[in-house]
Amino acid sequence: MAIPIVPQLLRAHLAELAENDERHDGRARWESRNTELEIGVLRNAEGSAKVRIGDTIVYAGVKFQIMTPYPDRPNQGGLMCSAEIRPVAGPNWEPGPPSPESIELGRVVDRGIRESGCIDVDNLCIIPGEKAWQVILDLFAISDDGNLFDAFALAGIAALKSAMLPEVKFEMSDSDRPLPVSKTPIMCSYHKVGGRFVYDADGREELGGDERIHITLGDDDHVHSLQKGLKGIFTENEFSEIMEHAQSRCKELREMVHNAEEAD
Amino acid sequence: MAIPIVPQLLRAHLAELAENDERHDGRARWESRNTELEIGVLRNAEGSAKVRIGDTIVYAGVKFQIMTPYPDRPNQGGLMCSAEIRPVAGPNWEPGPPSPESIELGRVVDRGIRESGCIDVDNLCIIPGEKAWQVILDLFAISDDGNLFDAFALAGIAALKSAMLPEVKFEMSDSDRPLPVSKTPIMCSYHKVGGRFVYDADGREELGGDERIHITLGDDDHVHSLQKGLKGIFTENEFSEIMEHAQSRCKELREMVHNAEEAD
Amino acid sequence: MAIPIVPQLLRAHLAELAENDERHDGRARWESRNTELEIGVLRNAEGSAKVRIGDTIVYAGVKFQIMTPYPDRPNQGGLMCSAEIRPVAGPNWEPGPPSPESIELGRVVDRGIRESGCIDVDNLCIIPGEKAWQVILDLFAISDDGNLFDAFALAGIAALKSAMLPEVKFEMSDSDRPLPVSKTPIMCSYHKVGGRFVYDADGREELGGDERIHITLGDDDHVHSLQKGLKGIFTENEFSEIMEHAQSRCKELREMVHNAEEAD
Amino acid sequence: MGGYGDVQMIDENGIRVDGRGPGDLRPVSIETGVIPVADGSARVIWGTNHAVAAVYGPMECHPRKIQRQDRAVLDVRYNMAPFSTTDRMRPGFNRRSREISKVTADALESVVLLEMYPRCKVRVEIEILCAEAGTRCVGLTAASVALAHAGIPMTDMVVSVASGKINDVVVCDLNKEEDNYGEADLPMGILPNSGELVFLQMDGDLSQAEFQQAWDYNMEAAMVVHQIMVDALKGGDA
Amino acid sequence: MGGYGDVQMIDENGIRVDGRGPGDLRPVSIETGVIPVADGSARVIWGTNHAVAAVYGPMECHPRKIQRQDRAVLDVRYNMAPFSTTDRMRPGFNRRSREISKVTADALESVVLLEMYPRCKVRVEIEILCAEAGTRCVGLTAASVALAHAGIPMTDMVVSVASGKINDVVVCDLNKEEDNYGEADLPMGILPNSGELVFLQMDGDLSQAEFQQAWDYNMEAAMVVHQIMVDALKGGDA
Amino acid sequence: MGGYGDVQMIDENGIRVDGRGPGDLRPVSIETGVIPVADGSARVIWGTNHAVAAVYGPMECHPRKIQRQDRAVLDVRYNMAPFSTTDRMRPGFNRRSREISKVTADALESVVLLEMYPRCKVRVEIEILCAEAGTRCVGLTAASVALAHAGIPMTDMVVSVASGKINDVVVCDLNKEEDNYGEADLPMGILPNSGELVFLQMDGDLSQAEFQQAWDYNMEAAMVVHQIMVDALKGGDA
Repeated sequence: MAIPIVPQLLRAHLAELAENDERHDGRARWESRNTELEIGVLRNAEGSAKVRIGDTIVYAGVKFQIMTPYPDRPNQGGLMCSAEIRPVAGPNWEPGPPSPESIELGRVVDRGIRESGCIDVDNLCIIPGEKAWQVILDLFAISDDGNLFDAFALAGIAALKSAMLPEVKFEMSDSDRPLPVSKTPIMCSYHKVGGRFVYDADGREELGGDERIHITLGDDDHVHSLQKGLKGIFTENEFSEIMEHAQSRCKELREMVHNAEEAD
Repeated sequence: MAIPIVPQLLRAHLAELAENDERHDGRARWESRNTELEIGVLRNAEGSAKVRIGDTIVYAGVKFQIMTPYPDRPNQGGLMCSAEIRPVAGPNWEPGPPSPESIELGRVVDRGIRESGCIDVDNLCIIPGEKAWQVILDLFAISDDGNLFDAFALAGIAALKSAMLPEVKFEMSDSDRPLPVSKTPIMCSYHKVGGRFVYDADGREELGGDERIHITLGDDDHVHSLQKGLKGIFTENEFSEIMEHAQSRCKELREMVHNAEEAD
Repeated sequence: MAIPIVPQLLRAHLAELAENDERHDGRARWESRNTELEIGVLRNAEGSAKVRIGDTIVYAGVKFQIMTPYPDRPNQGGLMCSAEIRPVAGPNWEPGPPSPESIELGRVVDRGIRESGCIDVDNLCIIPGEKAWQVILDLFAISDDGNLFDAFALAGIAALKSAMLPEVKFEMSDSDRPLPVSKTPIMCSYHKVGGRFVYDADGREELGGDERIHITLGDDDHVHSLQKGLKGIFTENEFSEIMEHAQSRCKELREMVHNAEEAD
Repeated sequence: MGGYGDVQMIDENGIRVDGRGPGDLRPVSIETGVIPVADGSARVIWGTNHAVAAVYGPMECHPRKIQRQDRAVLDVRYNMAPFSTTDRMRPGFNRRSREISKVTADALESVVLLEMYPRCKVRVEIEILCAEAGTRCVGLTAASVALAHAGIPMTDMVVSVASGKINDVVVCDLNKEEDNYGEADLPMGILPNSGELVFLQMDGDLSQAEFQQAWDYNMEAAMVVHQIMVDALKGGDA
Repeated sequence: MGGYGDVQMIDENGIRVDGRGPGDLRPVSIETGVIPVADGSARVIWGTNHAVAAVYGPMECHPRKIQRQDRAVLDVRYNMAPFSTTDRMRPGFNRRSREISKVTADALESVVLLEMYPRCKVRVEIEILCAEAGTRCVGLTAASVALAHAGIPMTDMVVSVASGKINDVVVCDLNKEEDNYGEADLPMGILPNSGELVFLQMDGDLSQAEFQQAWDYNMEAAMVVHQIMVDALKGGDA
Repeated sequence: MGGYGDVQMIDENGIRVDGRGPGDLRPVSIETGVIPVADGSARVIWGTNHAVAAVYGPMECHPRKIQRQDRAVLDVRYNMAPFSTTDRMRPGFNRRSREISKVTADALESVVLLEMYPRCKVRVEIEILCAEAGTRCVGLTAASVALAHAGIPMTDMVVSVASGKINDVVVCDLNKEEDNYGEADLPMGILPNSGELVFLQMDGDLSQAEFQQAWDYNMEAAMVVHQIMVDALKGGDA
């Protein structure tokens, strides 16, 4: 079936499908695309992961730097999370300074991880007031067919959980030790397509859809981060339905991270 | 009376009025618009002022930072003056890096204050060679109907004169003390409109006028700063006439600053 | 003879001349334009040179700064080489951040000098781990009629060889001493014009030509740097022919540098 | 959220440091017409926050390439003045202000009838002159009033409030200390007539039950602020 | 080149630290179709270098002002991912990557039949995910395969290899340590069918005889890599 | 102005450190045609200041959006070369050079007959190669000669000079030390035929009487420099 790529026609087409509760690739409303996670894939990173969701492919890499703690928090290290979507990732990504879209992507993923408290920054102190670890998580997309948010979030937490503090390289010890990561925050994203929310929108659904909602849940269904993006109005009922799905899907993805860790 | 806003027609209209020594809003050639000054208006600034001249409204805020003195001037603090005209201030101000106009604005106002010597930078030293106060004066326009120069200069000196060195916040003393400001430099600006200079041009007169001259005078009629802006030729006689008016008007505005101080 | 300046016509014109092994200004294929070198021409630089090749005129200036050596190389100073072609230099040079062309120019000239090892960075150490000299070579074109590469390289090495370490200014000694420069690397550049390579292309030949090859040779015919620029294909034979010419021409130009030094 | 569990910000009787109960708003006052050269403008004083918003347009849309054939473009900027914060804020767009500008634009685009002005632009400028927690909510609320003041047609106004959690207690409308040391922050943009949402963010840690309580506080507070907005628009210019 | 003469990188039998002889290449493997949304793509693993390249187009050329009436524009970018290097690389274009982008574009323009697509643009994106010496060669080789995979017509493919000098011995295909501490580096871009060149750089110190030896190593290695490229394109997508 | 009152720069006989009297100019020499590829050019050596100026045009004006239907656009840039100052100046436009470019353009636009070249652009490029106080005056003077050398019609040339105050004495044409440690600086741009002004700045502290003296010095010096400009233009190219 030919799928129109002119946004106006695409919208109409997706709306038509939605009336029969269908999606253009045959998925059910809450069904995700095939999702794969690999860890330890980047040799020069201290922790890394590759995630593929359908035709969306992203990498996450963890690097460490030594920082001076802020004067008011002498016992704390830092976490920095940065997302880049370079023009390699698709015909519409442009070179140049980060677009508003990619800035939002980085900040939303960053928040989900940061706010869960999974990285205990007090644990990153080396010498109080003088030296601490700064954890840098770089998210890097090479193929964008939609839902970079969830792909980045999944690759990000998996990369962090596989990361080794490079104590040998920095001449602090005879062996590296794992970065302590106490929780596994997981993001689920929903797009309004043809008037109703669906899970894991692909590139076409993003192009012909409306607002999106990103939910990051922690190990115990606690909410750590929310973000509504794009123009659009939603009701309390719509939100409750999404939240319910997120609670069950996050558990499955958390399982996938744990399995990858054990296989490592 | 309808006033044309196409610059070409506006120029012609203003020139016609000028022939009868009239201005488009009924003012006399050396007459200013209604001018109001308030101090202490911004809670998070260490000194602040709001100036309204007609429909032009600006704020000035003073903040302090601790700086390391320059090696060749171990006893000196610093003064930094920065002007921003953000797009909030009118239909023609654009976002983006500072325009040549706003850079000139900041530099001209800065010079008038700096060159008067009203801030004794030797007075800002805390520990010679190690710590000194840096005074930061931020000028911020929210409504531009012309003559931002005089509005900024007036708000700036008033904000400085109301500023308190935040010695409590920086744990240097039990109480804050006033920033010493020894003089009250005042700027008066003149625009050539319809072939002759007028005082306090409004937005329309700026749009349909030619060159402008900015004069900053100190307490004793001393000249501290001059600037001619825009394309245009003027004679020595024209300049003398302006200088004479500036001497009397600066006294009035200096009085306004002193009154606001006392009322504070 | 009128010379067309539309690139398409110019290419055809130059190709026609090439068939008879001629060039538009009457030079032979391997012949250079009149080349002049002056040193000590910029009063505020610690070393300087002016080079004129035909209507191409450039300056080189050497300045020194004190730097902290990199932790892994506590005994080394630094060399920085920066090329600027500002809009003063010709009708087609635009203001703004450095163009890819001028970045390439700076890097190619920098490499020839750096890779020859003529500046012994270990010699620039003042206090190991604490202070060292940073040599800054600034290349500056004021008139571009082609072959800025060779003009910059020649001015650059001559300026370095005339430079005095400003030990008096930095209060380290009672007299300045010459910067030690142990070799005299020289660049020769070749452009493919009308299907064959020529030496020292002028502005018109650059405009109507194809790829260019830059060769930097040291005192003993050692190769220190190569760069092929622009679109174009060349054979091993073509390259050998160029290399042979470069070996003889570099000797002549090296002589010119030595003569200028002695005259200084 | 800072998450310093050891700063006591609410007592055993549920009284907060500034005297409010858990569900209470800070004082809010609104004026219109505060920027004479703008087509519409508003000032919102909310606690000690001070925001102004200006609306320019509908006007010709340039650069042309951003023009839309079927509707107006809404160009929204949120900015903090350099003197608005305790430590001076360096002028210039940063990532935070870019993102807030974007979510504010997304919220407003959901209600402004942009189709009424094809090929035009409407500029919305939000300036925070004094910042004391919740500035994105204060700015969005101010922008909403300024749009109404400019006579730009909207399906509804947007009211924005943030509730959160301090010392394990869910409270309405965090002040600065509560924002710095609290455990969660839930800003929402609410359409007062339908109770629908156009803006939603959240940071921190809330159980599902706490989340529901914060949501409900926001809904109640929005109705209070909405009345103040309506009164300001009825009351005429400053 | 670092030029630290005192790091021993090759023994008296001509065996290098990673076990190779002077004229040996590192292991090279190539896959196509690794970026599903691109019109052509390739991954090259070369030693422990890891590069991907994507080709988009021919497509409409915008901005218009860079459009060419008689041919397509080739828009080439080389970039290193922040996690590709031992010390993290700050994102954003720097002078080095600008220059490599330019010489890569110059090399590819020499073989791509751009006249077949007037007024169009072809984008070539090279991303280094793991960098271990010779990334400009690896990237140019990957781009060449990705262009072929996208079906863009070329007179020949470009194969790129760098030989150099370590401890006064000329060797083929420098690895990271050899690149850091070696005395010269000669990267070339070779057309395997004619032996002609489209790319040439060199840094360091080589006598005329050493220069010739390094040149010859590159020529031989290019033939080996070319066969791997051809096999990858014949083998179908990953 | 630095305003270090304790540096003695003029003795009791009114003799300055470089031997000049209060009203004396530094030596000034001017050459034309020093930039062969430009349409007009000039070099001004003024004391130890060294400035060159090039004029390109009238030429087609692009980008189009800055084109003017009724006159030419005058595009003026003032820049200091990195080696022009005692401490190296980082390349790139800074606020100071932007402002000087603007006031220089304003001065020149007042005399160039731009209406004669509708839709065109005239570029004026000023480069300071050696800077020793008063570079804005030297640059404006050089630009004026270069415009005349390019045959661009003007109502008059602009001559620019700065007088000032050192150790409470008003003096003409400040040198570097006097500029660093002096108490006031009054640069002016004068039309020598009418005595009118097109450029005026001032910094420091001058009583009304001192101000008049500095003004008068500038007027006198302008006539001297004007003659040197005229001679250079008559004398033919370097």
